[in-house]
Amino acid sequence: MNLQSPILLGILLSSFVTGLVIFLLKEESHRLRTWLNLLGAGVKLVLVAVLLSGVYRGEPYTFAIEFLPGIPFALGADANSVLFVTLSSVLWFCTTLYAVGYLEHTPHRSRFFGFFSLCVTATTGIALSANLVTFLTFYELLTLTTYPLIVHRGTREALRGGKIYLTYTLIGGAVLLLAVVWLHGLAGPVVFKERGAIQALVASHRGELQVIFLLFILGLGVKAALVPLHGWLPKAMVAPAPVSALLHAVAVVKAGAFGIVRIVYDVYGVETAATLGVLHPLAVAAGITIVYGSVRALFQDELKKRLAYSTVSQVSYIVLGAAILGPVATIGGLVHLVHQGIMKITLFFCAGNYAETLGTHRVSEMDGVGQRMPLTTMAFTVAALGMIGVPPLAGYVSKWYLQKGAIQAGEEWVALVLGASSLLNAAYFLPILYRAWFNAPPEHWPAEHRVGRWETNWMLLLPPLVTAGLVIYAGVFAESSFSPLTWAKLIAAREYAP
Amino acid sequence: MPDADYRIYALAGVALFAIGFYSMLVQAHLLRRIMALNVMGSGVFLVYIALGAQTPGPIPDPVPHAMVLTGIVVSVCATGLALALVDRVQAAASEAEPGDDA
Amino acid sequence: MTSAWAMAWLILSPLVGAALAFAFPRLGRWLALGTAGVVGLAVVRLMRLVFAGGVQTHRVSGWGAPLGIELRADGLSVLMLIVTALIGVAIALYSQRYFVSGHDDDALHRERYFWPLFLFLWTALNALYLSADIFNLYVTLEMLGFAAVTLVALAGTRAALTAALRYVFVSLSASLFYLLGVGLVYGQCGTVDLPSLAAQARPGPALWVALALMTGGLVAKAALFPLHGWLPPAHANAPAPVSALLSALVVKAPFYILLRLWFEAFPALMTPAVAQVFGALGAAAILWGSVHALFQPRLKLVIAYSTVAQLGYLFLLFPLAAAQEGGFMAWSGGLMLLGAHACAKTAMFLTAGNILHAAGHDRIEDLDGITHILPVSVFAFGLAGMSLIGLPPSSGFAGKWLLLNAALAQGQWWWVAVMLLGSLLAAAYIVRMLAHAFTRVDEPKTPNPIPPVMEGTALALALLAVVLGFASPWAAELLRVGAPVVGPIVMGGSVP
Amino acid sequence: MTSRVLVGVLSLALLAALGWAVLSLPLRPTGLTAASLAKLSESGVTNPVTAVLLNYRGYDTLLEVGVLLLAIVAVWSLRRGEWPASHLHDRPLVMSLLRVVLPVLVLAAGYLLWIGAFAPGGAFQGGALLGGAIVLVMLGGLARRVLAFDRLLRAGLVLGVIVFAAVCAVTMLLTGGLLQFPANTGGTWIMVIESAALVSIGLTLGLLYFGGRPNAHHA
Repeated sequence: MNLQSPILLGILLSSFVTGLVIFLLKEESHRLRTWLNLLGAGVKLVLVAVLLSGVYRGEPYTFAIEFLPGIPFALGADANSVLFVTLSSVLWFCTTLYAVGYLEHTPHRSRFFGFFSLCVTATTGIALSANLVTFLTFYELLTLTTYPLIVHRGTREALRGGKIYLTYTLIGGAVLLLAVVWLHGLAGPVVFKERGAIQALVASHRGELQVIFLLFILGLGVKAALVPLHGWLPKAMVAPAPVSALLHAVAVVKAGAFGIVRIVYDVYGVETAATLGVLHPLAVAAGITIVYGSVRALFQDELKKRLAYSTVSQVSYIVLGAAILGPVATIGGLVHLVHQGIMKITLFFCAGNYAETLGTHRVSEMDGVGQRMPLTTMAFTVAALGMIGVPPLAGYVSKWYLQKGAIQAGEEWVALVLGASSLLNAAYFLPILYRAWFNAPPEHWPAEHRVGRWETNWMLLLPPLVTAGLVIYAGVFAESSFSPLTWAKLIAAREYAP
Repeated sequence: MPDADYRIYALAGVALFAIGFYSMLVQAHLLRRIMALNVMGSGVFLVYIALGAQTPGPIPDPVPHAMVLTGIVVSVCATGLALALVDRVQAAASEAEPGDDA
Repeated sequence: MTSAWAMAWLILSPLVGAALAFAFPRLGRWLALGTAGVVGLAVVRLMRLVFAGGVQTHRVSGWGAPLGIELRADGLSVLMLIVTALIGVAIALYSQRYFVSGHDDDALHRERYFWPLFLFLWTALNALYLSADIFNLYVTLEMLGFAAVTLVALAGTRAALTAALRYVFVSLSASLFYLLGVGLVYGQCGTVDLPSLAAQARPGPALWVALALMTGGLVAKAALFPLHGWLPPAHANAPAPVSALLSALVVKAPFYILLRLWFEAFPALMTPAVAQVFGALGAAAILWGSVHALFQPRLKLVIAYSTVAQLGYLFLLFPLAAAQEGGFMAWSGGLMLLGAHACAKTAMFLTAGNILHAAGHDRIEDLDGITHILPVSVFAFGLAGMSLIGLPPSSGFAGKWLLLNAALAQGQWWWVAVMLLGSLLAAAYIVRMLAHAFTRVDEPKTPNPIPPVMEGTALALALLAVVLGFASPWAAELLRVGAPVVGPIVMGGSVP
Repeated sequence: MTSRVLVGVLSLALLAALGWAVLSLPLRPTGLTAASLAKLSESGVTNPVTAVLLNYRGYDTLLEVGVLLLAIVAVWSLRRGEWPASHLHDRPLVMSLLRVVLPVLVLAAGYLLWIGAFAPGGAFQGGALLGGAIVLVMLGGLARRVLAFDRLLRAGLVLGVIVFAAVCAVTMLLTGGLLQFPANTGGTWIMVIESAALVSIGLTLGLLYFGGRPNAHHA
C-alpha cells in the first residue's frame, strides 16, 4: 500500500460514506441531504482530477487487502480506469443536482439518495478494480444497488421492471462468475494488465479460452444490452428520469461495456483475442445490436422507450470498437464510451424535463416544446445531432474513428453498419426535432406546472445545458490536449505492442 | 461358554430393534409409538450387554455395561419428555388424536 | 489458561448456567449474558492455542483413549465453536427483549424456561464439538435433541407442538440408530475413540452396517433430503430466536459428526460411490428446498425451506473434498459456507421475528411497504440474502467460490451447475420478499414499537455474514490445523 | 396398508443387514476388559462398572446428569402436573404402609450408593429406589406435600449438576486436568459426586412420574 493508494480508497468512500450517512438522515432534512450529496460528488471530482493527472504522468496506483485465499481485493488505476471513473464522477455530479430537483417533495428520498450514492460507489469500484474478482464484486454490487432505484416508485409496473432487471442481471452475473472461476482454474489469480494477462495459455488451452470468452461476453452482454440480452433495458424505463440517466449513461450499461473492454484488452489482450479468433463473432454481435436497436427505436412513440433502444444501439459502438483489431478502432470505441455517455444523459435529462414540466411523455405530444422550453430543447437538439453523427459534435468523432479503424482492419461491412445506423439515428431523431421546433404548440400541455423563473426548475435546467456543452466541447476540441479523444489515444498507445 | 453364544443375544437385540422400528412407523397411537421407541432402545442395550459378555476372563467387559446404564438413564428421560409432549399436544388438539383407543 | 481449562470453561459454564437459570428463574437472562461472555473468551483463547500449538487434546480423568474419553480441538472444532459462540451471543442479546414482549403468564413462562433450555443447547453444542469419542457424542446429541425439541414446543401454539412431536420421534429414533451403530463399532474395533478408529477399522459387514446406521440417524437429524420433512414445520413455528438456533446451529451438529466419521474415523470406507451419493442427495436438497421456498405463503416457512436447500450445499463437500485435487479447497469452502449460512440464517429469522412483532404476521403477500415500518430489518434481510445467494464479497461467496473452484478443477461440472442454479433460485425467493417490502402503500399501518436491540442484532449478524468473506483466508488457515484432507487452497498455474 | 407392507419390507431388510453385521462380528471382541481391570486399583473403587461410570468415563456421567436435569426442565416447561389429591383419613392403610416402606427405601438407596463402590450398585440404582419412594408418596395422594416446596425441589434437582461441576473445578485446580482426581482420593470424590447425584436422580425420576411443573394453586 503506497502513498497514492489513499486516493483510490477516497474515491470510493466519497460516495460510500455519503450513502450510509444519507440512509440515517430524516426524510425532512432536505437541505442537509442535498449538501451532503453535492459535497460527496464534489470531493470525488477533485480526487478523480488528482488521479487523472497522476496516471497521465504514469504514476502507479495500487491498493490491496486480503480477500479470498490467494486473491486480494485490489484496486488500481490505469488509463482505462481513469477514462471510466472520470466519466462517471463528472456525470454523477450533474445527475445528483438533477435528481435533487427532480425528486423534490416525493417520499423516501433518503432511501433513494442512499442507494444512489452506493450505486455510484459500485460504478467507480468497477472502474478501479485491479483484478477480475474485485471487478466481479463491484459488478454484482451494482446490480443490487440499482434494484431499489428502479423499483423506487413502488408501483406494480416498477416492481415488474425491477424483477425483469434482476432476472437478467443475476443470470448474467452467474454466467460471469462461472467464467471467472473457470479462468482462475486455468490461469490462477487474474490481474488486469495492458496487452493481456493470459498469452501463456493460448497454446495449451485454446478451446477452453474460447468458451470462457464466450461466457464472459454472455455475462457482461446482459448489462451492455447486447441483442438478444437487452430485454431488461426498455422495461427498466419505469424508473425515475435521473435513474434512467444513471442506468444508460453512467452506471449499468456502461459497466457492461467497460467490462467487455477490460476482458478484451486487459485480460485476453486484443492481439491474443484476435489470434483466438473470438473478436470477429463479437463484432458481428455488436453490428447486429447496432442495427436492431436503431430499427426498434424508430417505432417507439414513448420518448424514453425510443431513447432506450437508441442506447441499445449506441452502446454497441463501444463493443464494436473493442472487437475490431487495430488502434484506430480501439480509439473510436473507447472515446464513444465517453461520448455516448454525455450525449445520452443529456437526452434523458431533457426527456425528464418535458415529463416533469409539461407532462409530455410521447413523441407525438412534443409539438412545439421548443417554443415552450427553448433551452431544454436546444440541449436536446445538440445531443440528438451528436448521436446522428453530425460534425463537429462528439458522436461524429467516434463514428469517424470507428469507420476508419474498420476500413484499416479490412472489415468493410462495418462501414455499412455504421452508415445504416447513422441514417436510422437521423430517422428517429430528426422528426422529434422538427416537431419540437416547427410544429405549433397545443393550447394546453398534458400536465403543465410552472416552477422557478426559467422554463423549469434551474436544477433541472442546468445539468442538460452543461452536458450539452460537453458534447460540443468533446467534438470541437477533440484534438486539444485535454479531451476524451486524446485520452483514448493514450490508452490505445498502451494497449498495442509498440 | 460356547463361542457363538453372545451373538445369539445380539441377534435377539437387533430383532427387538427391527420390531420396534416397524411399529414406531406403523402405529398411529402416540403412546404405542413411544413404547416402540423403548423397544428399539432395549434392543440396542441388549446388543451392548451381549458385546460385553464375550471376554476371555471371568469378568464381563464393564465398559458396555456402563454405557448401557448411561443409555438407560437417557432413554428414561426421553420417554418422560415424549410423554409430556404427547399429552400437551393432545390437550392442545381439541379432538382426540386419530387411533386413540382410550 | 491452558487448553484444558478453555475446554472446561466451554462445557461447564453453560451447564452450570443452565442449572442456576432453572434454580433461580429470575436470573436467567443475566446468567445467559454471563455465560455468553465466558464462552466467548474461552473460545478466543482456545483458537489462539490451536493456531499456536496445533491440535489440542485433553485426556479427561487423565486416562486417555481407549479407556478414557479425550477432548480434542482442531481447526474444524474451533470453527464450529466460534460460529456457535457468535450465534449464541446474538441470541442471548436478542432474547433479552424478545421474550418479555408480552406480559401475560404465558409470556413469562416462556421467558423463564427459555434461558435454561438455551444454555443446555449451548452446553450440548460445545461438548459435541470438543468430543473425540463416538459414544460421548451420543450423549451430547441427545442433550442437543431434548433441548431443541422442547424449545420448539415453547412457542405453545398447536402448530408448534405438532411440529415438536414429529421432531421428537425423528430425533429419538435417529439417536437409537446412531447408538446401535456405535455398539457395532465397539464390537468390531474395541474402541470408541474417534482418532484411533481409523487404525482399527477393517472394512467389513459390521462396519459398513454400523456406519450406515450412524449415517442414517445423523442424516435424519441434519434434515438432509429426503429426510427433511420434519424441519420446515419445526423451524417455521418455533419462536424466532429458537428458529435461528435450530437453523444456524442444531442441524449443523450432526453434519459435523458425519464429517468426523467419514473423513477421520473410517476414511477407508469413503468410496467415490458413497461420496457421489451424498452429493446427489445434497443437490436434490438444494433444488427441492429452493423450489419449495419459492412458493411458501409465510416468510418463516420460506426461510425454513431455504435451510433445507442450504444444508444441501454442505453435503456437496463430500464428493468434492473426497477427491484428491482441490480436496482442501472444497473442505474449507463447504465449512465457510456453513458459517456463512449460520450468520445469514440467524439474521433472517431474527428479521422475521421483528416483522412478526411489528406487523403481527409474516404472510408475504401482506408485507407490502414493510420497508417504511422496519427499514433496518429489511436492509438486514437484504444483506443476509446477499450472503445466501453467494454474491461477492459476502462469506457465502467465499465458500461457493472455493467449492466451484474445486468442482471445476476436478471436472465435476454437474455440481457447478447445481450450485449456480441454487444461487439463482435463492435470489428468486429472496427478491420475492423484498419486492413486497418495496411496494408502495398509501396508508402505512402503525406498527408495534420494536426494541432497538432486536433490530440491531439482526443487522449486526447480516453485516457479519457479508464482511466475513474477507476472513476466508484466516478461516482456511484455521481449518488447515488437523484437517483430514490435503491440497492447495489456490488453484491454477501462475501466469508469467 | 401398502405403507405397512413397505415399512415391513424395510424393517426386514434392516433386520437382515443387522443380523449379517452381528454374525460378522469377531468371536472374541477386543473389548476394554483387560484395560479397565488393570487400572481398577487406581480408580478408587473396586467395582469395575462404577470405575467406568465415575472415573474412566466419568465425563459421560457428567453430561448424563445434565441430561437428567434437562429432562425435568423440559417436562416442567411443557405442562402442568396434575394430581388427584385424596384425603388420607379415607385411606389409613396407605399411610401406615408408607410409614414402613419409605424409611426402608431411603435406607436401601443409601446402601446401594455405598455398596456401588465394591459391587453392583451405585447412584443410579439408589436413585431409582428413591424415585420409587417419591412415586409411592404420590400414589398415596401426598403429591402436594412433596411439591409444596418449589425452591427446595429445584435446589435438589440441580444439586447433582452443581456438585459435579464443583468437583470438576476443584480437582482441576488440584491436578490441572478435567475430572482428574489427585492420587488415591478417587474414592472420596466419587462418593461426593454420587451422593449428590443420588438426590437429584431420585427427585428427577419421581417428578418425571408426576409429569409436569408443580402447580402453585393446584387442587
